[in-house]
Amino acid sequence: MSEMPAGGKGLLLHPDMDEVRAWMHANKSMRVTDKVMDGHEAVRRFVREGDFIATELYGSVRAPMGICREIVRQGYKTLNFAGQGVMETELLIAGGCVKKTELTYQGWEVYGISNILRRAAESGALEISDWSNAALAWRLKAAAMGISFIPARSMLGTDTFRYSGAKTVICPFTGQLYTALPATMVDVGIIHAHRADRHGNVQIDGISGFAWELARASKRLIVSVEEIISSDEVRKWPDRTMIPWFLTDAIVHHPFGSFPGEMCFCYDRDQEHLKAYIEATETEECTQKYLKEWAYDLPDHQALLDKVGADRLAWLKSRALGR
Amino acid sequence: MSEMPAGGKGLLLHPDMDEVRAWMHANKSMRVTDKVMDGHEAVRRFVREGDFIATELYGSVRAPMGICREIVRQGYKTLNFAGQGVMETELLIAGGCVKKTELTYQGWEVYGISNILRRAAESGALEISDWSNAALAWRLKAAAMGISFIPARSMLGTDTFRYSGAKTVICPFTGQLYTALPATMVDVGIIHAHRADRHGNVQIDGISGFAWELARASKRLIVSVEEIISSDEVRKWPDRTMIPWFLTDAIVHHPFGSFPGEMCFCYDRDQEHLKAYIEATETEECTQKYLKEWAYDLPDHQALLDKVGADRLAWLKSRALGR
Amino acid sequence: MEYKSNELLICIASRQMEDGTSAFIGTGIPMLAAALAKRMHAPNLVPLFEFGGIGGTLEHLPLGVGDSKTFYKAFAALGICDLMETAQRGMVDYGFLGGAQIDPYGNLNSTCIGPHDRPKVRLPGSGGANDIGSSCWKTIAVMQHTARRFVPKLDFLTTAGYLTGPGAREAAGLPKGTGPYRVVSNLALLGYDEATCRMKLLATNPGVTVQQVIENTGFELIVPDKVGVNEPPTERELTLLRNDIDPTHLYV
Amino acid sequence: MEYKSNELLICIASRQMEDGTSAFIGTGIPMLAAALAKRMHAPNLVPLFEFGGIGGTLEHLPLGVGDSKTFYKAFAALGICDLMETAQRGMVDYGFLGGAQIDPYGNLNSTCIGPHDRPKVRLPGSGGANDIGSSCWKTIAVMQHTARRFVPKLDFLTTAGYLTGPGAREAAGLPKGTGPYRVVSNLALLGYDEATCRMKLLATNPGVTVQQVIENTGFELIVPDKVGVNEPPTERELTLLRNDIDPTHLYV
Repeated sequence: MSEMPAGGKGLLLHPDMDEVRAWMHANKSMRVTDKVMDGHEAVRRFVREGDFIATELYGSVRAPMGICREIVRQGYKTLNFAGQGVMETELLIAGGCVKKTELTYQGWEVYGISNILRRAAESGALEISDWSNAALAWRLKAAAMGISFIPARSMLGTDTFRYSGAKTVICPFTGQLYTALPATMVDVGIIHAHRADRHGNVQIDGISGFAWELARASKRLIVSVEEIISSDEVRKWPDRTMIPWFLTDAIVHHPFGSFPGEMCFCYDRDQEHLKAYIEATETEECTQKYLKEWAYDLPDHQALLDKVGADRLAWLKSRALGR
Repeated sequence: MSEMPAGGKGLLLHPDMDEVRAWMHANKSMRVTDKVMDGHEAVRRFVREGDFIATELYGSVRAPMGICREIVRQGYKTLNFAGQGVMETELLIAGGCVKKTELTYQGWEVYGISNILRRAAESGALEISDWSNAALAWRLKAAAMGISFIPARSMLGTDTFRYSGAKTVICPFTGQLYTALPATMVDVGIIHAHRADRHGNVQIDGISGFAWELARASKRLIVSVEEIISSDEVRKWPDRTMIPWFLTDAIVHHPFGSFPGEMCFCYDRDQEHLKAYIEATETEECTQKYLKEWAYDLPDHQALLDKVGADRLAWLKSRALGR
Repeated sequence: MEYKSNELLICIASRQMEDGTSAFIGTGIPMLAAALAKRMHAPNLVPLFEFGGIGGTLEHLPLGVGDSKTFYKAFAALGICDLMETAQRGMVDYGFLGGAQIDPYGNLNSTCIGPHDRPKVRLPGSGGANDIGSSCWKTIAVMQHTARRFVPKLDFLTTAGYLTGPGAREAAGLPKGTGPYRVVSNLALLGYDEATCRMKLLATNPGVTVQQVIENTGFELIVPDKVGVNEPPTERELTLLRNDIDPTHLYV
Repeated sequence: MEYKSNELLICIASRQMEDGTSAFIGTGIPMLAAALAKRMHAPNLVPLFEFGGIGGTLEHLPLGVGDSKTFYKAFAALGICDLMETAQRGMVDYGFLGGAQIDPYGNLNSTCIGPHDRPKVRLPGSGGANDIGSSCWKTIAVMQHTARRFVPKLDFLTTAGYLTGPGAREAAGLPKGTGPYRVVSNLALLGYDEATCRMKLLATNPGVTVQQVIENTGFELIVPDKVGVNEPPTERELTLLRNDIDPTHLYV
């Protein structure tokens, strides 16, 4: 297969599924325990320097902002991350937490390109391999399925392929050439969800993004939630559990955990805060000032909520669209 | 790749995804239309002789019995089917509707092996290639994903592999040997669900079996439902739509559509009917008598419900477990 | 207390289930065994049912692996792919399997007796057995013990045990470190020899001699110097089984 | 009626959307164009948003492809894999794309200007663009028309157009019969020549000359004998856009 096209970039993780299986067997258990802890403890216990992490969802929508601010606060220096993301991964880059990334998109859609990504990439401080959104989602899906690669029709023929770590594979039935996407079983997955019980059975409303895939493609999984519900309630609606307890390592109670982003059916994004933030990112100095004010100087998520203020939060809540 | 292990059986369908794509483009549309019709029309319009069909779920649980009785009634002779299934596929075999099958399981679990499968297989009347349950589900998943094969760790080293149409593939990243499962895009998928709107947006309660996969791996899709709901209700809970409208070709209103099987949260199985049926299958003659009484001689699903009787149906309803 | 052969099988299968582990449960004896284990020594056993039920209470005995009782008050009701993939990524400890034939390497046949294309007896087929036998860490077979079922060579190898012996599973591509662990039969409890991967007698059932086990096994069985004896069902086990788990006597 | 350049782009993009078809909608101009098309000539247009929103009403203008307005009163709220796989199996008609650079074969760059490892300008990256450009039947690019953006060779080929010309997509493994269809720019509407797969002028925007289009294109453009002229935005289009679709003037 040596003449088959292959991307020139290495992979941050080798997709060895027997290694993943052995790790799961040794470290994960289906035992039902209480997994509720605060954000500080969840990050301290489950995120190690050098880890490959991934966040869900995207933009300023159901993003695990509370947990990411906690990572920034704890001063990590050598994380790697996979993915699309906007504000939560920008904070990690701006906070100096990230060395390398397997990136699909980092930008502000209607508000333009990411100043933080530009500075990090153009200075050479951040090492980037490029992938597409579906490629990343399918790489997580492959890991979730317990297979080391999955065929796809994306990326073929492009520099996105050449600057990724993808290879190609031929279908043994049809002879069709496919991109072979390597599985991504990240060290830590971080998801913000609507609710969970104390054991880690998680429900998400609205679009599921890639929460299903990431939850199953994470060795360790931190889920922050708007609300903690009883296990009786979970057992009443087992068909609404998207992430069963044994995938989850930590449940963190973070109401408004996506702030300044939105949470469908719960609260709208804080448009003014976002605009001020994006303005701040125009210079490194202002970015650091923002980080100081909104991450370093706050002891925890509650302090953030206090700083935003109950009135503002209530107003954001009132602006959410209903069902 | 000629020395790579490969199963000796051919495939009922060649997994050419470019052909599937062209078919979808020419025949399926996202236009929102009214798809409600009776079982007779749904079968007549969407099932053609020679078609490769698949049913969901399994055993006597949420199985599309009403639609399968309709197929038997319309006297098809040359269908092929994929899958596990019990009573619904037994009826198709007993009714002489089936030529070939890619089988994973056909038996009665606690009630033992299938007399109907035995007679069909041992006489040589039914051509069988063997697969595993996960293999079938993943084959449907591959088709749903639009890829012609998917790697898996099942079936390796066994006669199940050798008597299937599977091949093998090597991971270009790890060198790991995998079973290569060919995608199965069936001609007609048949699913029984809890509810749908008239456009074909379908909701299912409880376990999802392989409904997600089959709905997306069907060129034509017939869904029978316990209840038809308004589109306003669907739009209120878009996160509960498992099968979006454009996958669905026919919505058939079949209350107690899984009878004599069960439907979770709705009604229990009719244990006496099932026992009598299984007894009947002991001889070909009694099987045909059963088919005459419960399929050929009934004009439609309503006639079946009338024959069972409102009291019995109410009793089955009363025996369903709640949430 | 008097007990039936089935009840003994259930009790011994049940005792193989460890607390805090996860196990794929098939219809019949494994379901009863799991329900019993949860009420006896393994309240934290997690029963998985291949069509999507996970973490249910087993308060009501299911009649099939997809039935509503498999996810009654469960933590999650998912789909077959999700469950099988959980096993494929190495998160399921045990799988319980049955079959018409088993060979010295723990390979199982549940497909056919006689040639595949024109079988003498057509059996149900793999179902989830092949997948469970491929991906779970340890599999436990529950079998009737006769020389016609414990055979030197299967008519059809439905589900991989150790295939042809040491290293054969890995060579075939199956996940490292997996394979058959126990056989629970109406005569004995059996395991596998580490060096040869061949079946080995561990303990006889009450009233059964080693000689009887050997006679009812169609291949050469490894019989160590020390063979244990299984405890008969206790009163508590039988009472739970008959009154609580299967009160309408579907199985017992 | 007076109109802004953005408004013209939105109206012309909107007119490319056929009733009863499905289209992947990105943030910005395509969202406004889709909302406008649904209110004008294409009430049965189905907007798809890559993170899961499908069949929404677009009553409220989304600010991002994952935001709650993408699935407000939608028929289904699914996930990114489901949506991308729907396209991969050939069920999505159109994809709308943007980029910093486009070449004569409709290939797009949204990754970087300058070398990848040390870019002069790092752009956001592919996002879903590469996937949409690979799997949808027809893609429509929405671009600002300057010679620095319409270039003979991209700095980075993020998303496949016709690659190097006829047959190149299929040779690379991309699905048969797919590829770029239109470019909507602030100066013109462009298509592709069937024989060569190179970009071709179809119609100029109101007040724009063919010569202006040629001057602002950094490669040789195919200019047929007959070039049409696009209609300016109608009063109804502008009123809908300003008062109904984007009343808080986020975009217009």
